[in-house]
Amino acid sequence: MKIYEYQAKEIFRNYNIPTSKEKIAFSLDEAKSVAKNLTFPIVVKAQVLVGGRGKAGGVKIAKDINELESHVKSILGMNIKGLTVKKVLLAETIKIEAEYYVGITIDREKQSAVLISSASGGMDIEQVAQTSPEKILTIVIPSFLGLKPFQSRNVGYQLFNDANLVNNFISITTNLTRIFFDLDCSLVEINPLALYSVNNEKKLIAVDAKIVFDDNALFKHPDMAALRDIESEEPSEVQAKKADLSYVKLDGDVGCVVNGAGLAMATMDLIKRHGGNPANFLDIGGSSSPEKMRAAMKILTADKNVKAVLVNIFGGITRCDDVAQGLLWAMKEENIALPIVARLVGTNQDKAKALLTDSPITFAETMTDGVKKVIKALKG
Amino acid sequence: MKIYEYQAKEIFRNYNIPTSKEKIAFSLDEAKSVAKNLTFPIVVKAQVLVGGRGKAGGVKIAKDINELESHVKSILGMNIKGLTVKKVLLAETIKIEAEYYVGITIDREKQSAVLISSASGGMDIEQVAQTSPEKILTIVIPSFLGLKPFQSRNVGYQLFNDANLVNNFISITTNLTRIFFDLDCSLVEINPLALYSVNNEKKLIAVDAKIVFDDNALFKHPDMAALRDIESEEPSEVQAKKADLSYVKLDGDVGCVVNGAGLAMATMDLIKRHGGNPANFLDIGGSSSPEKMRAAMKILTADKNVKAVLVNIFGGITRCDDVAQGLLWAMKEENIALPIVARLVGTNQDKAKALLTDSPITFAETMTDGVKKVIKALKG
Amino acid sequence: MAILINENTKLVVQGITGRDGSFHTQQMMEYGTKVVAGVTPGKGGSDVNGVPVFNTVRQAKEETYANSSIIFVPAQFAPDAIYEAVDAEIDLIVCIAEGIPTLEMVKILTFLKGKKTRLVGPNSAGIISPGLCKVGILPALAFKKGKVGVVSRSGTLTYEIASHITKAGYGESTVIGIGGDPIIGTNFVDCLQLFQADKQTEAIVIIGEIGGTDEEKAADFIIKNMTKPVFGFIAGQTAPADKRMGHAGAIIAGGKGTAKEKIQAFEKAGITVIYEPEEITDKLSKVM
Amino acid sequence: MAILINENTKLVVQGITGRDGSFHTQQMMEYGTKVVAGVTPGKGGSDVNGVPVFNTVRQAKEETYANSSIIFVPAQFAPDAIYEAVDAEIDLIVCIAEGIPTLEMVKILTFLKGKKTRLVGPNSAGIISPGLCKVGILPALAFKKGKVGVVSRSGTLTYEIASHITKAGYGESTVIGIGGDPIIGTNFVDCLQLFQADKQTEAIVIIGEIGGTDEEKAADFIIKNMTKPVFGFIAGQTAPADKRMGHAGAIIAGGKGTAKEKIQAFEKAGITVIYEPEEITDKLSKVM
Repeated sequence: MKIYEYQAKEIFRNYNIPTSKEKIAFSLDEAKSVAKNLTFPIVVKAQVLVGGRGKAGGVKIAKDINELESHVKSILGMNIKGLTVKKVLLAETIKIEAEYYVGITIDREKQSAVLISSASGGMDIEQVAQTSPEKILTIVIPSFLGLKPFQSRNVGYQLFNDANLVNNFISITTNLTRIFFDLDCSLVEINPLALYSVNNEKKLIAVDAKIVFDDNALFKHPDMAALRDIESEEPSEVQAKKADLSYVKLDGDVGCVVNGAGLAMATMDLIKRHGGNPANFLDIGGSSSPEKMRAAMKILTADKNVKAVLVNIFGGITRCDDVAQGLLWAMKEENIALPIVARLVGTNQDKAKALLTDSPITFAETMTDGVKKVIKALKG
Repeated sequence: MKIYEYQAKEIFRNYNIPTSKEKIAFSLDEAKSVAKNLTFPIVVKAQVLVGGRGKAGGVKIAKDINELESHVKSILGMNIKGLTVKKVLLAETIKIEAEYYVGITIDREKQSAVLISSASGGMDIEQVAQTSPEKILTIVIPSFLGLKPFQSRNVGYQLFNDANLVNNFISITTNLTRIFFDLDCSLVEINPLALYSVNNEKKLIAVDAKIVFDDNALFKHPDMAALRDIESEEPSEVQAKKADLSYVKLDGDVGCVVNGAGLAMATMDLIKRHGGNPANFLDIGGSSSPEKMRAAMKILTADKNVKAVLVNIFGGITRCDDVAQGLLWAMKEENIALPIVARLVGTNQDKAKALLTDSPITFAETMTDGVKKVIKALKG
Repeated sequence: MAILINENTKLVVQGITGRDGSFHTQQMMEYGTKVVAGVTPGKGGSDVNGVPVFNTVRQAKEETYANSSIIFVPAQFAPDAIYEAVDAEIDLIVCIAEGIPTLEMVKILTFLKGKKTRLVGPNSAGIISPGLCKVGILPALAFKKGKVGVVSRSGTLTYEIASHITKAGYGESTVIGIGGDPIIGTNFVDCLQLFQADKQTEAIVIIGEIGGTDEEKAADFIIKNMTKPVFGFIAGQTAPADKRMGHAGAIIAGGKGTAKEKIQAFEKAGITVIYEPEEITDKLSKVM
Repeated sequence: MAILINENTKLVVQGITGRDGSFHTQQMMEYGTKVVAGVTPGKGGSDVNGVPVFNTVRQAKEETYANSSIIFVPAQFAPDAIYEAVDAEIDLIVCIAEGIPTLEMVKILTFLKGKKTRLVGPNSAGIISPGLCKVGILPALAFKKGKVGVVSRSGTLTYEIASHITKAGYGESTVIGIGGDPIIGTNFVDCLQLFQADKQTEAIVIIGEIGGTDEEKAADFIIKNMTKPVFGFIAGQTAPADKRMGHAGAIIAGGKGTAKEKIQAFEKAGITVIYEPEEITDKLSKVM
């Protein structure tokens, strides 16, 4: 689960990671009132849960209250990658002398949390990693000890010449690690971590902030779970989550209902391979309850792009006749008239076939058969 | 560093370990007023930093306010193993059905913290360990993971038949472990951990509480360090600590000033071996500063039992002439007239010998020689 | 010979009295698995389908000599269940439980280093050595004793592909679901190593998916160490970036872990890539 | 041959710019120890007595090929210094620092398991292989190259006993202060093992004290594995219970770790027990 920059910054401040002086505003009026306690120039930053707001014009610097007003007006309500901007962060600007990157994430290959640092901050770190991997410094964080000061020091002296800055860096990375472990994160990131001067002393400050939590661990952190912004999520995905379905909306026209994540992806791939376009990923899990089937069909068909549906079930514990019955019930209750192809194989597949004989549902024998039939139904 | 039962109990309660309803009182008046909010019978417990208060008559049950008054009167001011009782803990009694022992300490051999449990609670656990080691259950606590619930469960089902009691036990031991690691303890102990019934439900409760902190880690826990009761400590040892000396008072009459803990113990042993009685352990450490020497001599000679002093120095980094000079200065400043034997060997030993030639100090060549001379001086 | 589990497997079911635990205990026993004990704290002394239930794994092992364990307890309690089985020196732990926090798994794997216990999973469908033993939730009907080793990050997709192998008559030596989480105890390479050494196994099928680099590491390993023919399938070619596709581990994060990269790695390693499950039959027929 | 340190020891001094660090660097260099580098964060680029100072151990090792380290930083920073040296794959760490919290040491030893680095100390006086190398604060004057191995939990008491061995002409192969703390990296048994295998060492002196059971374990080991003659001394026969005698580790806690028990264990193991430091000369003369 992602949270907004301003929320992440608040967590940073609680962990003694320095940030700019800043305030969140939900409206123009609020922005104007908030600006009174800040010193110009002020940067106005769109708060959205996707990257690329800068390029979209979601970050602008105001040198006075008039500019601020016009920036806030233009940013609030802006659409960035499908998300509407509903709040802006107003932050005092600093004179940035250099930009660094520092983040902590899980390295699957190393089976560990890692601290990633780079002198190439302010840029897309993934791109840096691909084009100039030598600019990326990676440190494995021992899971039982946490990040040790010497580890930050090893990195710090590669980034900075100044012992005070290294100590700054040690403190920031240590606190970042505490956030990562305390709150079960999958990512905490400062990009850019900016170098600036106050009274001739060089200091580091978090100019941006990103925190992503491990969904599986949110039950341990109810206060973090409460930060979830349901409004920013795809409504159909929210609905699916409620029904205990794993659903991801895509752009195609062939809806799919599958049991199992791997099989669901394979089904999408096969649709594409045979010239179709999958409308979604949907894993109904191990259960074959009619309620789940109904919720799945309802979510699928609410997507107006969907023109046909493929049901692909490998029944092991799941019984195919249960699925068939659930499907028929869902179609009736939800008044579904779309062409549906069902491929139900495994436990009680013959019973399922019999159940569907007199229905408008087309029965398919294999995955490939099902995919071909659903594409034919669509184009037919 | 040890703390009092009532202080340990407060920490227990902060960590959700159940204790009796109880209150501390520093005077008879306070005790009477505190008792108003408690239900009789009330147990009056002397608060002292040594064991064996029960045998000394420091724990008494009062069934009414009159008994309470007389118990408090008899216990306050009582002397237990040299310590004066200055406070009493008043606790509501429970009907104990069984007594257990549970404690966490460092096992030096296993190089780890261990959870020690026994169904033989309420007794001296060290004695149980010697006479019936099979009654002691020891679990190594993995230092990076802390005590895992399954570990407590493995022990719990050996102590209790009742799943609720096991869950009680898991919660108590888990919290005890948190105290141990959070506060850098060298011992946390509940003895007895009592089994009693409330509304027909069996429960566990900490009837006594003991916490000892690791002196070396107290700098991390200033709030715990603040619990130190200097008044209860041997004044000469407090004074020594201030002067950065390591000093332990004993009952003998030969004072010793030594550099190094091992050599100091060996010096004591040698005095005993040759028929004397060491008055103290004293390690002045690696430094040979005249101030330290003076503090050491002052502390030693303040002990009226001390009739002669042996100074035993193996000078490596420490220079013998420095020590000799410090010694002469200390004698003069503190007006010391006791017989002193100095054995100064190592760096600049000849200069030291020269310095002491015209002084009343007897010079010795070896440890054994020094010990023999100081005993001779004493017996006159 | 099969790998990991066989007729000598003596299984303890952790969480045997739960809905899934009791159901699959019955399924596994019907398949012939020697389920010797169950563990549910507080239920010690009772039994499930005639299987004695103990309060602790240690007790269960002492009484029944169990050497393998399957974990059905909820994610919240699963880490403790794993530690308990490791502490009791169980040889093989198969963790079905899904939803264990990633950092818990990182700790568990660190703890496991140097220990003799092997962990499969979490979020695994389990293991089956057809005809010999089943430790997991895989449906018996998809499998038959034979000569193809199958290792997969997925559940139903595995059944799908295995069922074609079964239908074609080749059958499987052992089928392993290594689990759909980002951090897992046993990976592709571990299984490939075992299959390479296993006499019963004549060909191997790897079923991968987007996310991580386990498939790439498998490809590297195959180049250097494998002589048996290997077939590969990768799910998620049409999956968008930064979206978790059901499994916690099936996510293209930071542009890494795409199906394209994995298929390329497979091809470079000489693995026969299949693009539709039913293709496996044809491809296998070329080498068997 | 000596053990642990010799003419091939290349030493990095962690905390070289501190009072003790810089003083003993000079002392060690005067003795002939190859002090190749120092580390003090923030002082990188400077030098102490001509020894280059680095910001990190890793850097120091890369530039100077240091293989051993001595730690003089205050207790509060010593654990990090130890971890840093382990991470840089230094072979031998001698920790002079005193006052490290016990639970920190427990963690460090757990972390060290399976690593190739050996830790001596903390609260150690160091090691000397007379004539070859000195890594510690031991005064050179007490030692001379020879054939007796000495291992001790103490500092000055070791110098005292060694000086008798030196004076008698036997000299020492290596003298090791293992440290006065309750949890230490290298114990008596580790050193006995090395001495038994060392050709230069013909007899061994163990200097123990109250607290713990390290002496008892040494006695057990000697019964089973040692052929060279062993002499033992135990300090603290007159120490009261439950009082820390200077060293954090020198305490009779819970009635355990008394001098009496240790002397008995020594006698049972056939160790010649000495009761006065100067006795060592006579006793050694019986076997050498």
